[in-house]
Order: sequence, then C-alpha cells, then structure tokens
Amino acid sequence: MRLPCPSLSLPEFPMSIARVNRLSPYMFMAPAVVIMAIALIYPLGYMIWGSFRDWAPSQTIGEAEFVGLKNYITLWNDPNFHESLTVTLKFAFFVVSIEMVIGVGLALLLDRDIRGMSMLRTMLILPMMIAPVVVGLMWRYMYHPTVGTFNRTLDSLGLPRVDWLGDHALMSVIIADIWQWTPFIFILSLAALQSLPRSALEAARIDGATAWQQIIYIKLPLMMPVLIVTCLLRLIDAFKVLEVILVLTEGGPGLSTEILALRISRTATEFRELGVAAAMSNYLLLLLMLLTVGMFAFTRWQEARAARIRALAEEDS
Amino acid sequence: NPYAEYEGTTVIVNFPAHPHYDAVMRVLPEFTKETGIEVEVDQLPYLKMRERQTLELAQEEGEYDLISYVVFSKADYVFADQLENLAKFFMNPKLADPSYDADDLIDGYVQNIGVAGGTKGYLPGPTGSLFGIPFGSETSVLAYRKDIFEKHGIAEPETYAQLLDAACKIPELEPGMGGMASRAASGHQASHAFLLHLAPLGGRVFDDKWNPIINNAAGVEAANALKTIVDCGPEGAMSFGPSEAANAFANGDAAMFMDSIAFMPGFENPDRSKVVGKVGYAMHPEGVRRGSQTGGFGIAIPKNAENKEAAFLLMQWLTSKKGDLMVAMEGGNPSRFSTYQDAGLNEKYPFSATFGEALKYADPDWRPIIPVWGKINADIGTTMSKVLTEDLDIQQALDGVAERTRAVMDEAGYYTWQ
Amino acid sequence: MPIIRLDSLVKRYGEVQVLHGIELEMADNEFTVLVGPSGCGKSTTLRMIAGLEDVSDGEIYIGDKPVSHLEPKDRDLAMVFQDYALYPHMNVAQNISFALRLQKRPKSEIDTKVRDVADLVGLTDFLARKPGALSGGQRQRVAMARALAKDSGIFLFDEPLSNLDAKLRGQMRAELAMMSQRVEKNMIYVTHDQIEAMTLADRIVVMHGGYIQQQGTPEELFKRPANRFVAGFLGSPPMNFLTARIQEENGQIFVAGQGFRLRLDGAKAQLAGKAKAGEVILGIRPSDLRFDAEASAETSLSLNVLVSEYIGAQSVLLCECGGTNVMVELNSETPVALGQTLNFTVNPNGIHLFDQQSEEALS
Amino acid sequence: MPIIRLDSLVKRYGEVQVLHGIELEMADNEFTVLVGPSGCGKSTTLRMIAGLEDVSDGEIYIGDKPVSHLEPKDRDLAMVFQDYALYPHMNVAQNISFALRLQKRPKSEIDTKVRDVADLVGLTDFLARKPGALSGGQRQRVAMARALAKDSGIFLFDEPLSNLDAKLRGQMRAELAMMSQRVEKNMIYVTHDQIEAMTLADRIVVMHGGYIQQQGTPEELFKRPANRFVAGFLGSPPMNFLTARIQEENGQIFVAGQGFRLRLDGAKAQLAGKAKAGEVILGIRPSDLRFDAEASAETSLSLNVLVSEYIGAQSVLLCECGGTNVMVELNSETPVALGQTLNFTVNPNGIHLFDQQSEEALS
Amino acid sequence: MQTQRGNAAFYAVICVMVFMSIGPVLLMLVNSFKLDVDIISGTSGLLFLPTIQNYETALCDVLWYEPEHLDFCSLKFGGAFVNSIIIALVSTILTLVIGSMAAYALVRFRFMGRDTVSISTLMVRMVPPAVLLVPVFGLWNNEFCLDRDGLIGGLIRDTFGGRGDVCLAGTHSGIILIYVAMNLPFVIWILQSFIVQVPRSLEEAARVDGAGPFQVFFLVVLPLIKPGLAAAAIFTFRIAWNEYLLASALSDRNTKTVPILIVNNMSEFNVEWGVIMATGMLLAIPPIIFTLLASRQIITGMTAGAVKG
Ligand SMILES: Nc1ncnc2c1ncn2[C@@H]1O[C@H](COP(=O)(O)OP(=O)(O)OP(=O)(O)O)[C@@H](O)[C@H]1O
Ligand SMILES: Nc1ncnc2c1ncn2[C@@H]1O[C@H](COP(=O)(O)OP(=O)(O)OP(=O)(O)O)[C@@H](O)[C@H]1O
Ligand SMILES: [Mg+2]
Ligand SMILES: [Mg+2]
Repeated sequence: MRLPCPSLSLPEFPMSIARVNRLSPYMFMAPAVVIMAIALIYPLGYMIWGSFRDWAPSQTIGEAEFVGLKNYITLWNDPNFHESLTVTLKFAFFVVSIEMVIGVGLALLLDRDIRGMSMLRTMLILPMMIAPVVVGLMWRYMYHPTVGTFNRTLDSLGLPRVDWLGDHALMSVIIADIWQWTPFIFILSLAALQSLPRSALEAARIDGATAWQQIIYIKLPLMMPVLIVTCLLRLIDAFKVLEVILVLTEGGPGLSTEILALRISRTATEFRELGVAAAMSNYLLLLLMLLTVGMFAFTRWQEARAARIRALAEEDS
Repeated sequence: NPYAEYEGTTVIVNFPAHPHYDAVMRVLPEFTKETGIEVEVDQLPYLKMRERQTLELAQEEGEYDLISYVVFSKADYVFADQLENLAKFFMNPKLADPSYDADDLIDGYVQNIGVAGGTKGYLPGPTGSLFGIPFGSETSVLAYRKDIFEKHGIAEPETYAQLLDAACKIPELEPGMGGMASRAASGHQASHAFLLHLAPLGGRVFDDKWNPIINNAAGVEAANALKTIVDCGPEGAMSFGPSEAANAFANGDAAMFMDSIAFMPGFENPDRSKVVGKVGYAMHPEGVRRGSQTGGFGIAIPKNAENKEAAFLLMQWLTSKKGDLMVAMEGGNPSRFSTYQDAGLNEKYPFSATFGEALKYADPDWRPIIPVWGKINADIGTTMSKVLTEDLDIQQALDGVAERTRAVMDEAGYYTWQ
Repeated sequence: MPIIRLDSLVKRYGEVQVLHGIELEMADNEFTVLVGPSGCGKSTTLRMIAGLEDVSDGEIYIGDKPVSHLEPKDRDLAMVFQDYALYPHMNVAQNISFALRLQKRPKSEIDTKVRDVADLVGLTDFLARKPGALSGGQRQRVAMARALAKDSGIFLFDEPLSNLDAKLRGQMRAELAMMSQRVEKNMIYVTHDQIEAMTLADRIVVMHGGYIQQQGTPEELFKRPANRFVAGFLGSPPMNFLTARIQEENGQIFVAGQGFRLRLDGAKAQLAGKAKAGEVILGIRPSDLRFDAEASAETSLSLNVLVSEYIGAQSVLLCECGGTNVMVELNSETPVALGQTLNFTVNPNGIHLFDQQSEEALS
Repeated sequence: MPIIRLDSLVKRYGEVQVLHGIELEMADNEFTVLVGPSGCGKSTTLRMIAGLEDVSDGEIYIGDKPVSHLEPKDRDLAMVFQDYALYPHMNVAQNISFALRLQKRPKSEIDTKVRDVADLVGLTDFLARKPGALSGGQRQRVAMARALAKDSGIFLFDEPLSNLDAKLRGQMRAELAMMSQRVEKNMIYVTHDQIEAMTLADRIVVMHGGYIQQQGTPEELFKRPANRFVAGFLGSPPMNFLTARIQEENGQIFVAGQGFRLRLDGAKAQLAGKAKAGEVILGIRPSDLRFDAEASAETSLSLNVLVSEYIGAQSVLLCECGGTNVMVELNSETPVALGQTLNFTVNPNGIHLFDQQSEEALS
Repeated sequence: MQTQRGNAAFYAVICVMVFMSIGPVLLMLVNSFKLDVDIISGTSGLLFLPTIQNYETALCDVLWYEPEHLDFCSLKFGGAFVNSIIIALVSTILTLVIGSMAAYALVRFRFMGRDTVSISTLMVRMVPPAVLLVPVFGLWNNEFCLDRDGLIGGLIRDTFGGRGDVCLAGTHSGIILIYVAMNLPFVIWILQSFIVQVPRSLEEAARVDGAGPFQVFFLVVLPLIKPGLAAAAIFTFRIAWNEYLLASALSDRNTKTVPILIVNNMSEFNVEWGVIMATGMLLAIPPIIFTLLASRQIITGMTAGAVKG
C-alpha cells in the first residue's frame, strides 16, 4: 500500500505528528483489511466470475467452460428456483412479522420493574445461543409424527395429530425460528423501551394519557428507529437461516421449505453445479444488497435529518 | 504370507454410515489381527460420502485408499477415470487369492455395481470391465406383520394389487396403524420410492434410445401406487426417510415395510425393535413382472490412492467367502450365493433364504446409472414429493419431469447420435 | 386556584425512608420554591404531588380533596421537567396540544389555545419544528407552553433551568419571574440553586435530608436563618462559620474563639445566654465584614489574607483566622495585599449565633 | 521554566479557518488564562500547544525551540483535561505514575514522586482507589497530581473546573490559586467562565471568533476594555449597552439615546469627539448605577423597574430604558418597588464609550 | 398503583415465557439420559431409568474404558470436540485482536476512505454463509494451496505428512480463516460502539504522558472496552462453535467439528435419538454456560448495534 506523503512535515523529523497520524490508522486497519480481502472480497469476486461458468466441483475454475449468462438465464426460467425464492420470501416475511409483533408486544407488556427480569432475559437468550443444528434436532424430535412431544401431547388431549413436517412443514419451520429469535426482538425492544426518556412518559401521564395512549402516541413512535433497525437485522438474518431447516426437513416435502440458502448448498453439493449455485448466490446477494441499501438509506436519512436539526438548533442559539 | 509386505501399512477407507458397514466395522479388527494391516475408517452418511469423494477423487493425490461408493456414483467416477480397473490386481499373482471364487459373487450385483462400460454404458456387456466389487449390495423385500395379517386373515401379498389392497385395509382394521411404511421425503427418498414401484409395474425411466418414458402409463401407475401407499401409511409418512420408515415399522406403527434388505436385521434386534419375531418376509410383489431393486454399495480403489495393493488385499479379504460370511453374521448383506446358503446364517437370520430367492429377480436396470442422474433424480424426487403433499396431477407432473429430463439429456449429449 | 397541602408526607424506597413527615401548606397564587442540596428529597416531594411516585404515608390534599390514590391525570396539574420531557417525535404545536387532544377538545379550540400560549412564551415562529431543532432555551419555553396550555391551576417545576448555560439561565430566570407575575397559578418550583430560589420565590422551603429546615420569604431566610444549614446554604459567597464560646467580662458579653474576641451588644448579648454550655458557632456573612485597619479588636476580626479573587467591582478575599478559612467580600478599590494580616470590622447586625450541638440559631 | 511563544498561529479544519494568526508570548512563571465564549478557539489553541492538534500555519516556540512538528510527549508539558481524563482502570497511584512508568524510571523514584505529589494535593489516603470511587473534587485533584508528577515546566489546563458544581468550583478555584503561587510553572489555563479568569489570571487573554480581542491583567481588562465584546464579556451582571449619539450643546458634550441624555465631563468628553459620525454605544456596568430619586437628568438614567432579584446583601433590578433592558446592582436595603420609574445616577468613571461601527472603545 | 393480581398475571406470563424458551432444552437434556426404547415408546415424563449410555456412545473415542454396549466406536465425538474448541478459540482470539484494532482505527482516525470501509464492513455483514459456500469451497480446495514441491509446502508435508498439495481446505487454519473473516464485520461493528464511548481525552492524556499509538491502544483503550470485548468474544465464539455449512465444506476427516458430526449422525439408517440428543447437549453446553455466566455482556453486545449506544 502506498501512503500519501505527509506534505506538511519537515523531512528531517521522522516522528512528525502528521506522519504518525496518517500511518497508524493504516497499521491498525491492515490486518483486518488483508483478511477480509482474501477471505471475503476475493471469494465474492471469484464467485461472480464462477457464475459465468459451467463449473463442476472436481474442476478448478480455470478448467470450467465459460458460458456467459447461461446460468442466470437457466435460473430465471427455472420454476424450482422461483418456488425456492417464494419460499424464502414467505419464510422471511412471516418469521419477521410474527416475531416483531410478539416480541414488541411482550416487551410492552413486561416493561416494568419486576424482580427476576434479568433471570428472564438470561433464560430468553438461551435459544439464540444454541447451535442451529441442535435447535433443528430438538424441534425435529418434538415434531416427530409419533415419538414427538407435540403429537404425544395432542394424543393425550384426545386431539387429532398434526403432520408437522409433512403438510405443515413451512409453518413448523417458521415456528421453530420464532421460538429461537423472538427473544432477540423482545430484548432489543425492551432495551429500547427502557432507554426511552422516562420523563417524556411521565409528562404524558400528567397530560392525561392512559396506558394504551402512552403506547400508541409515545412509546411506539419513539421506539420506531430501533424497531426498524431490529426489523432489518432480523430480515437479513432470516435469509441466512439454513441449518435449522436442513436438519428439520432438508427442504421438503417437495420444495415447500427449500429456502434459497439451502438450495444453493444443494445445487453445489448434490447437483454438483457450482456455476449455477454461484449464480443463485448472486441473486440472493442482490436481494440482500437491496435490503442493505435500504437500511443504509434509512440510517443515512436519519443521520442527515439529525444533522439538519442540529444545524437548525445551532443557528438559533 | 501375502500380507507380510504390507504389515503395518495403514489403509484409509471411506465407508458410509449404513447397517452393512456397521457390521463391517465389527469385523475389521479381525482383518488387522490376521494381516497386520491397519485400517482407518472415515464413516459418513452416504450422500455426504459421495460429496467427499467427488472432491477427494479429483485431487492429484487423494486421502483414501479404498472407497465404498453408492451404485449410481459408478457412472461419475468411471466416466471421470477416477477408479482403478481391477483387472491388474486380479492378474497379480502376489495379490490375487486363488481361492477367491469370483463365480460365487452374486452375478446381478457384480454386473450392476462393479461393471461399467457395457450396454448403455452402465450395464454389463462385452465392452464392460470391472471397477468395483459389490459389498453391501441390496435388493428390496417386503417385511410384514405376520400376526396382524393372520389376525385379519390377509394373505401375504404376492402382487401389487394385493399389496395396495392390504396397505389400505390395515388402517381400517387396526386403528392407529398405517398400512405400509415407505420412504417419501423430498428428494432422493421420494425418487427412490417411486422407482421401486416403477420397475415391477413395467416402467422405465428411459427407453433404449434415452427418451424419457417416465410419464407413460406405467409411470403414472407407479406414482399412483406410491401415493396410495403414503396416503394409507402411518402418521407423518410423507416426510419419512428410510430410517423413519423402518422405525415406524419397528415401532409397530405400520404393518408393512418394503425396502432394502439392509434394514431387515434390525427388526430382529430386541434393542431397537418391538416387533421381534412377528415379522414375515416376502419377495417384492409382482406387478407386470418381478423386479426388485438392485442397489447399495460397491468398493473400489481410487486412481489417486496411495496404498493400492494393501487396499486390494482388504477388498479381497472382505469379499472373500470368509469375510462375506463374517460380515453377514454381524448383520451385513451377503454378496455371495454361498453365504446365503450358509446354515449358520440361516439359523441366525431366518429370512436369508427369502433374500436369496429375491435376488434372482433383482433388476439391474431399475434405475439408470449415468453421470447426469443426480440432477434427474433430484427432479423426480421433488416432483414426487409434491405429488404426495400438494395433490399435483400425476400425469402433468410426470410430463414435466420428462420434459426437463429430456433437456438435461440433450445438453449432456445423449441425443448426439440420433 | 386549588391550594395544596401536604400532611405528614412520608416516602420510603424499600427500607430507606427519604422523606420524614413533610408538613407544608401553600397559599393561593403563591410561588413556592423547594430548595436544598442534591438528594434532600425535593424532587421526590414534587413527584409525589404530581402523582408520579406512590405516597408511603401521610396524605396530599389539593383543595381539601385527598389525592394520594389518584392517577396524575386526575389531579389536574401541569409540570415542567428538568429535561423538558418534550415528545421528540411531535412538533412544537403537537407537543403543546397533546393534553388537549387527549381530552378530545374541539380542533378550533385547540388551535386557538396553542396560538395563544405560543404567543405568550414567544414561540409562534417555531410551531412546526420538532424539539430536536430547537435550542435549549426554546425547548424550555416549549415545556412551559405545554404546561400552560393545560389550564390547570397548579404548576410544578422540577429544576427547569438547570440544563441551561449560565447566561441563558439568568435570562430565563428573569422571564420566568415576569411570567409568574402575569399568570395566576399556584406554582411549586424545585431547584438546588439558592440564587434561583432567592430571586423567584414568594416562599422558600429549604429541605435537607428529607426534613424541612425552614420556610419563609427569601428575606426572612437570608436575614434570620433558623439553623446553621440554612445560613450556610443561602447566600454567596457563603456565610463564614467560626467555633467560639461565650465569655462574660465586666458585665460585657464576648464571643471568642481561635484568634478573635468580639463584643456582643444588646439583643445579641441576650441570645448568647441561651447557648448550651456557652459553646456556639459564630456566623458572619462575607459581606458583613469591612476592611478597617484601625478597627478595635472587640469589633473586628484580624485575618491573614491568603488569596484575593478579583471579580470586577467586588473582590473576594480568602483569609484565615485561627486555622479556619474566612471569606470577605469587599470593594475592589480597597487596597489589600496578600500575606498580610489585616483587621476587618464586623457589622453588628450581621452576627449570627448557633448552638454548637444542635446547630440551631439562638433566638 | 521554558517560555511559550505563539507566532501567527493558524488553524484550519478543512476549509474552515478557526484561528486567525494568534500572536502571544507568555512571560516566565506567569498564569495565563485564555477566556472567551464557547467555540472561540481557546481549546484549539491550547491543544495545538500540547501537540494534540496539527498546526496549519505559523509556529509554536517553547523556549526558542520550534515544536510544531513534535509529538506531545516530546514537548515536555503536562495537561489537565476538562473531564480529567483519568484512566478508569488504574488506581490513583497508577494514574499519577503512568507517565513515569512509560519513561521507565526506577521504581523507587516513582514511588517517592507519587507520594510527594499525593501529599501536595492531599490525596495520600486515596492512592489505592480507582477514579470511579472518588468524588468530583478528588478526581480533579488526581488530574492535578498526575500533571504535577510529570515535572514539566509547562502546565496546560482545559476548563479543569467546569465539571464541578458551583460550590466545589469556588473551593477548587481557591486551592488552585494557592497552588499556583506555590509551584513555579508556566501555566496556561482555558476557561469560558469570566469569574475564573478574573480570579486566577496574572494575564487574561480574551478570545473571540478565532482572534485575540485583548490581553492584560484582569484589572486592566475590567476597567479599560478594548472593545464592546470584552466589556460585555467580563463582569457579572454584565455591562449594560445603550445606543446613543454624541450631542453638543452650549459647549457641553452629551451622550443621548432613547429616554436618556447624560452629560460627559473632561476626558470622556474628549473621547466622545473621536466617535465616527457621533454614533456610539454607551456602556455602563450595573454596579455603576446608584439609586437616587433626586438625581438630575443630566447625570442619571431614569429606568422602569421590571423585576427585582433578591440575592442577599445585593439585589439586581431588571429595568427598561427606552426599550432596552438595563440591569442595576444595588444594596438590598434600597427601597424600590416594581413597575415604578426611578432615577439612577451614573458613576462618571463608569461610563464607557464604544464606536457604533467598529465596537472598539474610544480612546 | 399496580394491583397484586396484575402482578401475578405478569409473573405468569414470565413463567410461560421461561418455560417455552428452556423447555425444549430441558427436553433434550432429559432425553439424552434415556435409552432409545424409552424415547420411542414414550415412557413419558420422568419415569425412566437415567442412563449415561448415550454419552458413552458419543464420547467413546476419548473414554478410558470401552463401554459395554458398543462393539466399535463409530462416533469420533471427542476428536470433533477438540477440533471445535481449537477452531472456535483461535478464531475468536484472532477476530478480537484484529477486529478491535480495526474498530479503533475506524472510530478514532480521520483518514481517507473511512466511510467506504465502514460501509463495506456493514455490507459484508449481510453476506449469508451459503453465498460463501461455492467460492470458499473452490478457493480453499484449489487456489489457496502451497505446491507440495515448493519450499514451504514441502516442509509442511515433511513435517506433518499427508497427501497432495498443501491446501487450506481440510485444515484448522482454513476454517479459522473464513470464520475470522465472517466475524470481523460484526466484531468491528460492536466494538466501534464501545470505543466511541472511550473519551478521546483519555487517549490524549496518554499521549501527553508519553505513550505511542500502540501503547495508547493496548494500555488505555483495550482495558476500557473489556465489556465490549467480552460481548464480542461470546458472539464470535458462538458463531465459530455452532457453524455447520462452511465447516462441512472445508473440513476433512481430521478436522470435523461437532455440528458436522451431529448432522452426519442423523443419517437415515437409524436415528438414534438418545445419542443425537447427547451430542446435541454436549454441543450446547458451552453456549449454555456462557449464557448463564455472561448474559449481561451478551445483551450489551446484542443491543450495542441496534439500540443507541
Ligand atoms: N427510585 C429510588 N429508589 C431508591 N432511592 C431513591 C429513588 N429515587 C430517589 N431516591 C433517594 O431519595 C432521596 C431523595 O431523592 P430526590 O431525587 O428527591 O433528591 P433531590 O432533592 O431531587 O436531589 P437532586 O437535586 O439531585 O435532584 C435521595 O437520597 C435518593 O437517593
Ligand atoms: N475537529 C473539528 N473539526 C472542525 N471544526 C472544529 C473541530 N474542532 C473544533 N472545531 C471548531 O473550531 C472552533 C473552535 O473550537 P474550540 O474547541 O477551540 O472552542 P472553545 O473555545 O474551546 O469552546 P468551548 O468553550 O466550547 O470548549 C469551533 O468553532 C469549532 O466548531
Ligand atoms: Mg431532583
Ligand atoms: Mg474547549
């Protein structure tokens, strides 16, 4: 890396402030940049390159034949890919919206000084910490048509059994994800709630707002920035889910739970079409990029607004 | 002593996690004791094993000296020139055991699993040669609950009609019990289950010119049969993999189970099974013809192996009369006629005779073994799974498969000569 | 306007009692300031009146009606918070009208009210801005306006000026004083700043450690502090305290300590007799000392000048008298040099005597 | 002790120039205070001296040596930060000795030094505590001790007292004044509090908008402010300003504006002649107004009293004179009533005249 | 003014939530002590004879005795556990050191391109592991290799043995590298919010006291962001410990981690619920311990990014 020469400093003083100030950030950044470059950026570029090739796992990329946009077009016309994409979007939508509603609702309900709140939080983060693989196997056991906890409970209640991972696979997968991740939203919302300006809420009480009115007029609007960020984080994470579904259903029955991540991995390992898998990865990446850019636009917009406001305030004072 | 030269060598082998190979694991210490050759086993689920091998075999120097491969991998590996032709080992007087008796190996298996390059490229024929030896090969049989069938006076199913009839009658007669447990989970499992019925009902995936005919009447009938079976099957049948299906049967949740013989010893194991002694074994019922599956595994020596000779010795030992019997006694699947006739085995596993009989009808062409099969297989599997869960129109679904298959085949060059 | 009365109000947080039976009655249309050091329970008292804290014991009356069990919204009062507590997501107009909108008043009425109030505090041009876009002083005004819009008879303030910088604080203080003359409300104002208390209050209530120390007009408290705490708390620079004992010599009463011996006349001399065991604390405000080189020892302190702080017209001398620091406020023109020991006469009316044990003023 | 000299020091942040050629030379063993409103560039100047900011232009000399290009550690100076900047993870002793340990001084020397310094600032009992367990004043002392331990000849302070509450600030200010007499160092002290500046400084440097407005002793600046800014900045309550014009009548010079007309005598009358176009700003400090009902119109202002702020011995009246607010500081005993219009004589020496255009003092 | 009854209702809600979140884990724990027969036959509740047989099966390769019920040891769980620990620990430490330095630079220094770095850091955070599967698989196996005949490659081959060219795939380092890269953005993001809170004046004080950039960083900044480091450490560890997909693509038989083993073990021929539960439990234990010991840090870490801080 060539560094810009410090123009101000006198050459005979190597330890000039300017020099140190300009060098040290690069020194501190260097290891991270190197690692990210070789293990993330380069691979991503490599993937884009590979997506234009007909590429089998046993070939190096150089041996693979260049096929242009063929992989993308194939996918574009592939009903299975469409279905998988739909499943992914459905999964993400339901998971995020249900988790948001439950998580925020619970946070609003439990936002008070209750003894044992920290214990509750500890217990609630447990599901998030456990390996997705283990979560998958726990739920696979619980969903088991005969041995599983749910059907046994239904049996003992005299209710008809449910074919969890068959007819209702997507729902079951969604439930498992909700189980694992609702606490995330709960905890973030609770933190947001508790960092709300207490006095604004007290002012609302004095202004005559009932508990409901406080939630609707004060709490929710004030939590909104956090909620939006949380929502986006969850949304992006929802596209990363793979292991739980892999263990629970392996994408079946049919393609009913085959989310894109899973399909990518299957295309690469089972169908042995790395090029197609790479193209699919690119589609997914594009989708996520849209989300990310959306998130950025949002934070940028917020920052800009905050800056504008500050500027305004300074003008007046 | 032919082994002396290799004493102390470590042979690294790649085996699937599978009842047969579990039995092998119990026998391997015997081999080491006898020969002084150490064996290190990397046991993987068989689909994983295939992925691993794809990678390993492509290397210049591979990790494994001996691999076990799923039958449909034969096409890939041989096509990519990754397996050793076994001829040169059998020609080598220092290595080849004169008492090996290759004629005793079950011929159908050898043709199906070991030989490549004959008819259609994957079937035996004059142009074929031997790349692997069947080991842990399987055919399908029907296991049924003698007690239940007797109780309701149902006869052992001989034909598909009887089979389907029984499958749907049982749930009515025995509330809470499914008719037949079958694989059905999306992907490979559903495809496997469908093909299992396709051959006896007279269907094929391709005709002799590689045209997909999976959507003909036989295909529809096979899909219908599968659907009937799953619909009348036990709770949750449509997400069953083979182990769930076998467990359901072992747990008494289903009255029948038709799948590979590899599962059958498990039903006689009191640790795992609640139906010990109540199970009858019958041949795969007859549709328009008899045609049970052929499948399972073979063992082969990769081109990039390090200790090929020692690996051959292990391979030969395991598939020798003695080795085969030892493995069979531990619950493995015999690869030799003589093993099936062994009195000790028949005593321990009374169903062995039935299996031996079933083998005669094993159909080596029940599923094509060509390099693009993985993709077609996945397509059939997903489509079948949709048929089972989403009530897709069967004819339409199969037409779709046929069309996509044709495209795949076309791209792979199968129609070049037409 | 409803009158507020606190009847032996007690507040406990768990085991800890922070208010010990507060008794207080505010007159109608009075500006009452609760003042005291941090943690003395001012805010707690105010918040109990507002209904934001539960009452542990005792009762609060608003115009004869006990209200301890009522929700804040049912007490008909308005409050200005230290951090203004504006709703950040609403603009100024919405902030001001929030309470009215909750009451479902007709829109036209709300608009009129908002305009009136905004006019009163000079916010008319900012009605559409969000609080984030306002300066500190403007925010403070919004908080005031919001409280005013409610039309309640009672106005509570919890340190409303403490988040402003010194200059702005002075200015807002003056505005507040003017406004309190204009609007007729019962105001209760909490602050820990004695200057604010002195300048704004009709009646000051000095609190300390959960007890009321003294209440009265600013002048009463400044001139006749009830105890050493109040004496030291009000006034800046603070009162000087010297431990001393009462001595009688030739019928004359002296108060004497390390390095000084002052004669007491008349009323003060009489008070001195009430001191237990003759031990007292002598309190003298810095402004009650005057430089006088010639002063006799009986009417003056002789002080060693350590530091002189020039602050313009006035200077403050930090001196030392028998090991105790003594501050003197004097005209900057007075020629004093550091390190010297000088005589300062004591204004006889400026002598305060406190009992050494109880620290109560002798009276 | 090394002397510091700033030679047309310029600081730019990107496009914005915030310091415009600062020229300053501090005498040896002098306590220099940089004072000015927020954002005027005080901290920036100090931080450039410390080496924490790059110099955009000009040069800094420490004892004849140009140092702009040196790292802070090579400039041999000590600094006390506004938030004290104590290392929270080290105890007091470790905080004090950090610089010495970085220099790899022998352990015994470090120990002695730490003990000495702790003694000096009265922290001996707290050496083992972490900063988190100290009160504000104690933390301030640790910051001082840490700077003292370094043994540098130059001592920089950036608003070291502004995080303390009013009472403690006064006390620490006095201690600082005493210490600055004891230790022989060149001190540069930044504050925006004019009282601090006035009380501590040997020399005050008033800054505004990146320029030095005036420098000199506190008294010079208070009595003879060079311009309206300095006049208004120093002194509390601040100087009153009234726009006026110079009039001549019968050989007598008057300064007249909305509602007043004051006669100027002698020297002031001469100065008045220098005003451009006769337009001036008249500055009068609140303490230079004295209530005198009988005063003649030529020597007095007649003011409408709006608010009276009682602050003990003194009261401050907020009055109004022809639409301009005027503050008057007077003895609390003076009987004034709100709403009345009263006469206040002006101390003739307390009349300041500034040019209306340039706002420079006439001289 | 909350009523007793209201409070009771809230505690009830809390109990239900706790039960729901830890119920499945408890279920797994209980089942891991059951024999398969018990699990399948549904001897419900706690009426069963606890057995450690499943754990014996799982840990057979590290036990000092041969469990009676096993004929041979198929699960190499012990080895996988060691792999998991090595990979998780090393990648955590590396990530923290590298990440904290980068975060510091991003927060503290004004230099060209800081915004771009910041943005790409966040962008990269959005990349799902599945997307990395293909390129990582290809690169690690084919490109990131040292020629076996080369100097270093030869040296490694001579020292450690093995076959073929020395590639990143199949080594601990290969998996660690990708984990470090994957976790860096997140760690930088969390630590940034902690470093921002370190008053700048502390660093300036240290500079005046005579510390160089690295001394400032290691002596002053790092000790102050310990809570952040703890939070970041737990999150990185968790990901490295739990990750399945990339590990399964990159590991060979000697570098398998526990999640791979568990997925493999759910093979289709016999689902041995008891053993699976036991392995699952073993994999879950470290995260559970962290959760119980350091829930505060975890929550700080979680909220650091989203909630103002
Ligand atoms: N929620 C609480 N739990 C326990 N103690 C509390 C609580 N709130 C206040 N206190 C204690 O009650 C006492 C009085 O607090 P209060 O807030 O009324 O003081 P204050 O006079 O307003 O002080 P300040 O000027 O600092 O605002 C303090 O000692 C405080 O520690
Ligand atoms: N890093 C920076 N980038 C751009 N402008 C800056 C920066 N730091 C300071 N400034 C500007 O430089 C000017 C002087 O700032 P400085 O901090 O020196 O003010 P100050 O006199 O110390 O004020 P205060 O009393 O508020 O500390 C201000 O206008 C400020 O906005
Ligand atoms: Mg308070
Ligand atoms: Mg500053």
